Amino acid sequence: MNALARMVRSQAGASVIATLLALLIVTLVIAAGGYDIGHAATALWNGSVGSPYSFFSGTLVRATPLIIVGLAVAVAFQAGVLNIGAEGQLLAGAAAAMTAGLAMTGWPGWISVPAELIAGMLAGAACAGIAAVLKRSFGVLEVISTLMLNFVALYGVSYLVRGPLEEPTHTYPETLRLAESARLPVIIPGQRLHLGFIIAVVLAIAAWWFVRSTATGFRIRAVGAGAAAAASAGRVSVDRVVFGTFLASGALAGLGGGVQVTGVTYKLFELISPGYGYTAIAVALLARLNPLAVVVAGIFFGALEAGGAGMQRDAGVPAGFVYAIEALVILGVLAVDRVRTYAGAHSAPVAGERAA
Amino acid sequence: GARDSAVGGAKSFKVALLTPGPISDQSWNGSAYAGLMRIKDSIPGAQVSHIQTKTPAEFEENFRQYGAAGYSLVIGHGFEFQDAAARVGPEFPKTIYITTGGNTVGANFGAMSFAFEEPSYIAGIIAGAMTKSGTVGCIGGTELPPVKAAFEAFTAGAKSVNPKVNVIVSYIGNWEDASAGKEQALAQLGRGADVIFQDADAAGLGAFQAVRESKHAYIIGSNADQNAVAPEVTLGSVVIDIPHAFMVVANEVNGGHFKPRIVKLDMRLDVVRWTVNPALAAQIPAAAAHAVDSVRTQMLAGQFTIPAATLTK
Amino acid sequence: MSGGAFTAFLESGVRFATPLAYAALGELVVERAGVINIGLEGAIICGAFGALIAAGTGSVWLGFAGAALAGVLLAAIFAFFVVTLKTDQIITGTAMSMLGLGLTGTLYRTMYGTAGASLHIATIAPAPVPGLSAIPVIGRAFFDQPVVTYALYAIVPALAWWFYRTTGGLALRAVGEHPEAARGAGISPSRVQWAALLFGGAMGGISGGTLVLAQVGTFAEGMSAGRGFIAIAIVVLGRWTPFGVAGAALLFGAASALQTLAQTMGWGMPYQLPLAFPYLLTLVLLASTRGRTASPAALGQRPA
Amino acid sequence: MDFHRRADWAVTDPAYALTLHGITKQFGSTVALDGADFDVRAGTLHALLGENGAGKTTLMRLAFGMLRADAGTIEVDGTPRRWRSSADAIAAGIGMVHQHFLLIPAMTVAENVSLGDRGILRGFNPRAAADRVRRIGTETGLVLDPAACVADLAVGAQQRLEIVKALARDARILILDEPTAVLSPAESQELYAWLRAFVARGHTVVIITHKVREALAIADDLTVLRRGRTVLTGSSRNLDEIAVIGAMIGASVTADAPATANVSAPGAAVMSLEHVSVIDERGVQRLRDVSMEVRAGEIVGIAGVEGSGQHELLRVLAGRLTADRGHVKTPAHIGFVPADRLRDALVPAMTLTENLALKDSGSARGIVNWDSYEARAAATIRGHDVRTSGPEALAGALSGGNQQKFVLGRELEGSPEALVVENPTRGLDIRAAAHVLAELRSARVAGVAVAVYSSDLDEVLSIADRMIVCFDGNATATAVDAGAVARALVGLG
Ligand SMILES: Nc1ncnc2c1ncn2[C@@H]1O[C@H](COP(=O)(O)OP(=O)(O)OP(=O)(O)O)[C@@H](O)[C@H]1O
Ligand SMILES: Nc1ncnc2c1ncn2[C@@H]1O[C@H](COP(=O)(O)OP(=O)(O)OP(=O)(O)O)[C@@H](O)[C@H]1O
Ligand SMILES: [Mg+2]
Ligand SMILES: [Mg+2]
Repeated sequence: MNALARMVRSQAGASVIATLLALLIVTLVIAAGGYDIGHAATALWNGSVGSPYSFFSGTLVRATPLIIVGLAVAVAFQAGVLNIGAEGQLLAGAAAAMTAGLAMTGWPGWISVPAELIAGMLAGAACAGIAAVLKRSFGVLEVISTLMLNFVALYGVSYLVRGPLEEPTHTYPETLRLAESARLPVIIPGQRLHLGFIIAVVLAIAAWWFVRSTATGFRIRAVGAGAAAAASAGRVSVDRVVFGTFLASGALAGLGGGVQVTGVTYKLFELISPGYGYTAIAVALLARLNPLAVVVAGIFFGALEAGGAGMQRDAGVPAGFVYAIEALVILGVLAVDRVRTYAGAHSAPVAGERAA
Repeated sequence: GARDSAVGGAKSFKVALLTPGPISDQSWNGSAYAGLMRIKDSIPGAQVSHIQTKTPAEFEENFRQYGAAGYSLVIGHGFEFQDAAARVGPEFPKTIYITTGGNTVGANFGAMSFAFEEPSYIAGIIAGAMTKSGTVGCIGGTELPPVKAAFEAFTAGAKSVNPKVNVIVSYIGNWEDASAGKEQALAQLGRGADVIFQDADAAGLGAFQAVRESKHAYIIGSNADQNAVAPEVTLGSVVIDIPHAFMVVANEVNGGHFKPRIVKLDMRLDVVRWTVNPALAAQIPAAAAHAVDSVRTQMLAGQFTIPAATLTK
Repeated sequence: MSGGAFTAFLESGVRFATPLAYAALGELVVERAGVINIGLEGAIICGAFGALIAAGTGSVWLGFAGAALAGVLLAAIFAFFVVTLKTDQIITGTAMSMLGLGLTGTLYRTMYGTAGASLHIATIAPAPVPGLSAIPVIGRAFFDQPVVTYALYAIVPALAWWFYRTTGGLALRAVGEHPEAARGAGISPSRVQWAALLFGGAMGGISGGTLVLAQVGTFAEGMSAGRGFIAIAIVVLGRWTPFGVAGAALLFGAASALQTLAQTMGWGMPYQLPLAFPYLLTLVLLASTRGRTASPAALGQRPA
Repeated sequence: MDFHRRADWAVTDPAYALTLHGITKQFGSTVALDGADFDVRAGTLHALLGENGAGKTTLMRLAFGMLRADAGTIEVDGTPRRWRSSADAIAAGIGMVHQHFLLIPAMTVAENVSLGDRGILRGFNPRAAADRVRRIGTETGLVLDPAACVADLAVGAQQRLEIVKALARDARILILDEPTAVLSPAESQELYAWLRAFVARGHTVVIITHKVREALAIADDLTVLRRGRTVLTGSSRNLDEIAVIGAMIGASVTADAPATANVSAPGAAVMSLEHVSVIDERGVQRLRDVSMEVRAGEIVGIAGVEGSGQHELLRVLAGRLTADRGHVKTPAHIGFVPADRLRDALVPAMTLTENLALKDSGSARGIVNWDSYEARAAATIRGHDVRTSGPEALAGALSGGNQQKFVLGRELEGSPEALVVENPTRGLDIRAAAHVLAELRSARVAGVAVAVYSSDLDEVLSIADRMIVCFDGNATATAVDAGAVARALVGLG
């Protein structure tokens, strides 16, 4: 009993239990749906990590935007900024990166690719900036303003690909394709994995180091964990830190959009994001806002989705079933996490727990 | 649930289908799934697999997975799959990639092109003849090229029998929101439209409901034979016999004589057709029925060109 | 725009607004108890599916009961996690949306195959109110609607009365403002939040039921089409009051109707503009009224 | 409810209104109560005393049904009771005024009073509720504006409202948890008078306090808790201050540390205000043309009734608040100890090392040298007798007194030129309070310019070299003398 309690309390133990519990639930659900468990499990495995292609081109390609946007959410939440507008910021970033890429056709890649990514970051930051200004100058809760902005961005992209950015024949509601030189290079020949994944991992390490070791990073954490104390004891300008973090978070989410168009789709269209911005919230929270853990959680979600596709392909499990399973896995992880907290483990409070 | 999976199998004929939406839409996606089932049932040893994909980023991944798994034929159901076919095709030369719609052709990939305009033109003739108000409507899910083309042909058909006819075109903005589909239809009915041609998959079901409730208008189905959805008000359906189309391609691929091309599937091949609703057939004026027969004869002879309609975007 | 077209536009706006108002009024009660239910979308689609199943009996009213029940079931899962286990509200809500969409899609396919349910569900027809429906311009829009719409005319004032003129309403608002203070007064915040969430689930379910039983006559996978998220925006725009929410739902409904109208009238404006407009308006309104003051103080907090 | 009361009376043992026996309560690994006993005679005012963390609040929250005991029995009027929630306790006639007010700022006085009325559909009539508030006001002298929003009430009025809430539920047994901590001396006297009158009407009062002298003066009976156990209980007539304090801290009381002689004459002015005015965000003028200075090597005591401007004065001195008008001189290196340490001084979820670094967080650049901060935190822990497992302990895991010692140590670290301290001993037990005051004295000796505010006047007077009294935004210098300060506090300087 004691050993179990201790195991529950340790981070690694909780992850193991969460995974086991999630697997158990998934197994039961699959069996309840009348599917062959062994078959479905094999398909899940094969679709996510079972082959180099599944892992590099399925799981990791899906994980890339989740990691980058997950970092955006994690950094914001660390400062107590409840940015749930990563989806909109990602869309803005994708649109801007695409615009820049099309405008720079013929430029060498070492200029155009960074320019595209920077354009994406600026657009993401601008989108977040609206919410940041509303928060600072008008006291509008960011949970609400960023949610509204997601819809505005969605309709904005819809308009762009049917209007100003539509390909010249006006046949398809999408942009032209980026020139070869304007794309992020593929890093493993024969795979889809692109430089964006390396960018994501490097960013995660950088964010981890930044938050932990730099004065600015400490200010972000302090403002998130105790704004009044930071203001009073440290004379930190809370508004400035919040504003800056909000913009940085938006820039990261925008970068996620830029990486997706320059590394995967090479085009802009309406369905550019199947909700990466929302899944990224789950990624960040499950990672307990730790940037390094965001990489793991991002890959976990990437694997879950890639494996879900595998179950559709190889085991005939319908798409809806796959969403339901993803939802159950999230709930399983949440439940175990709470049980762990009840067991008395010390854990930094998650920013999301405070006032929304 | 149905399990229609395929694993292993040395020399089996394996066919995969990717749909952009749920196969319960009683329209575009549903009939593709029916096509996949037709292949499974009529080609001995055929194994099939289906996946619903959300975003184009997933198209390529799944094309590759199927290629790597040794599938003989992979069908991407929509023009939006053509980029992925062109990118993945060269890597899996033994697999044939086909998209329904689009115009991309390569060594082992091609497209089915449905002459959906042909029966749409005929539907236009019927609508032009049936309208009492002089206004007919078109409702699409989103503004996609095949949808636009069908509406233009429909307009041309309507104008051919009723030059003054007014055609209203509107789009719902998605393919699922049946309630919004109904509102779109009600708005058109409110503007005087009394025949509506819908091409909006699941969202189009709302348009059927609106017309059914209005009691003074008619509706025309699309993609699948939708005459049974609301038999009392449905004049007919502009049908793509997708199962038939899939069989045409699947037989070629299975027989090893598939030539990558744009596979034109028209009325002559009986892949697209106008299917009148027998319950209402008697209400169609004889002149219109005549016009339809004559146009159909010309189309079957390959002698008919649809005049360009003046459809504003 | 002619008078007739304007009336038609209003009618359409009220029809669009009806399911939105149900979902948003439910969410209003939930948020007043300090919980934000991002998973409302899941309750709506479950409600639509529940309506389909229950209306198979041939009774529209059983259909609505089934819709409410389905919404309640999903809300109970959410409440168990968020109130009892105290998990994060946003991430749990996200999971509930996925669960609702996924489960209904799967069940629908399992039960009806790929042929779908067709349009065999009886719907409730508009029932014009004698006299009132003859009022020029607005009469038909507000008084020639199905009974579910009329029910809102009672629910909104009833909710307003309940919020401000009953001890139950007082308790609800207290929990949303300061759960610990409510506890000190002998109120159980978790019980209040459970009750609020179940009510919100029922209203979300009825919202989905309205789509099936009062509008379309059938189910389609994903037919909730984002209404759960819109409802959350409506609560904000309505500044957390029943009448405000009703007005905001009407505004969002009108925006959708305007989008429809603009196309049929051939106005040629981008259809995204009227759809994005209410969100922009919400932002402007929040800014101009300094949004913070109106929202329940403990909204989104993990209860103690 | 009435039925309940009558039923209770039927089996009443008139001797005891509230009896708690063998109460045990554990929070995780902390044993808050360890078999505590508590007997309150009906119709008496009973004081409950104890050091910080002794378990007083926990015991009373148990009696009020907000917590459930692990073991032990509760009797009300001689009848054994079991509470499912505080609603049961309320129904049995118990009312509680909490250490931290449980009021809803966004609601009106009348709404707060009606909160917890049973029923889901039972009507709430604002006019009737207002009448009830007014009626209680006339009956008891606790007058409040029923329509006022609680957010706009002063602390004294909030305190009254908490009592009115309890009385509106027909409380016969009123529990007050450190009610005078936030009141001015005059308000405290008023409250005590009211409580005596309440008891005189046959009701019962339990009051938790740290102020031994006051407890002895007003209470009939007195109970002392120590580490979750009852160590002393009896009539206050038979007890004296030394006995009570001895029971509280478990040792004989050492006399106050002798006041260190003012060895050095005050030096130059380190902090100064000239014609300073402050207007808050609601547009209320908080400071009016205030001029004052604090010199090196002196302690300036500041007094003021809640809301008189002392809060703003301290923050302007500490450089935490910008004056709207006037000239402020304050050194770069200044320590500030705010009253609400868990909100304004510490981040509970961070380690002590991080909380030490917090002090530089606004100005730090580049990479943080955590090793050096850890060493400094360890030194602070040693130098100020902070009882904790080490620099990596979370600040939130420290007891209140140790948190305060750590904050003071942090602010005194690196020899600041000035120190601004607000209510430095609020909620501390006697020993910890004496330690903190001694630290302030030695800072003065070291040449630090010290400004101290405390709501406990005796405390300020005991260490101040000079006094400044705030009244209605004005600051007046007075003699270091209780009478002079008392007059100034009410504007009769
Ligand atoms: N909710 C809780 N969770 C964990 N520990 C608690 C909780 N409430 C109280 N404690 C612990 O129980 C002990 C007794 O606390 P309590 O608040 O009853 O003390 P107190 O006598 O009222 O002290 P003070 O004079 O500081 O108000 C302390 O060690 C405290 O840390
Ligand atoms: N949340 C917590 N987590 C871990 N330990 C805690 C927590 N709260 C209190 N403790 C520990 O419990 C013990 C008792 O704490 P408590 O707050 O009761 O002290 P206290 O008696 O009030 O002391 P002080 O007089 O200094 O306020 C301390 O050792 C403290 O470190
Ligand atoms: Mg303490
Ligand atoms: Mg206490």
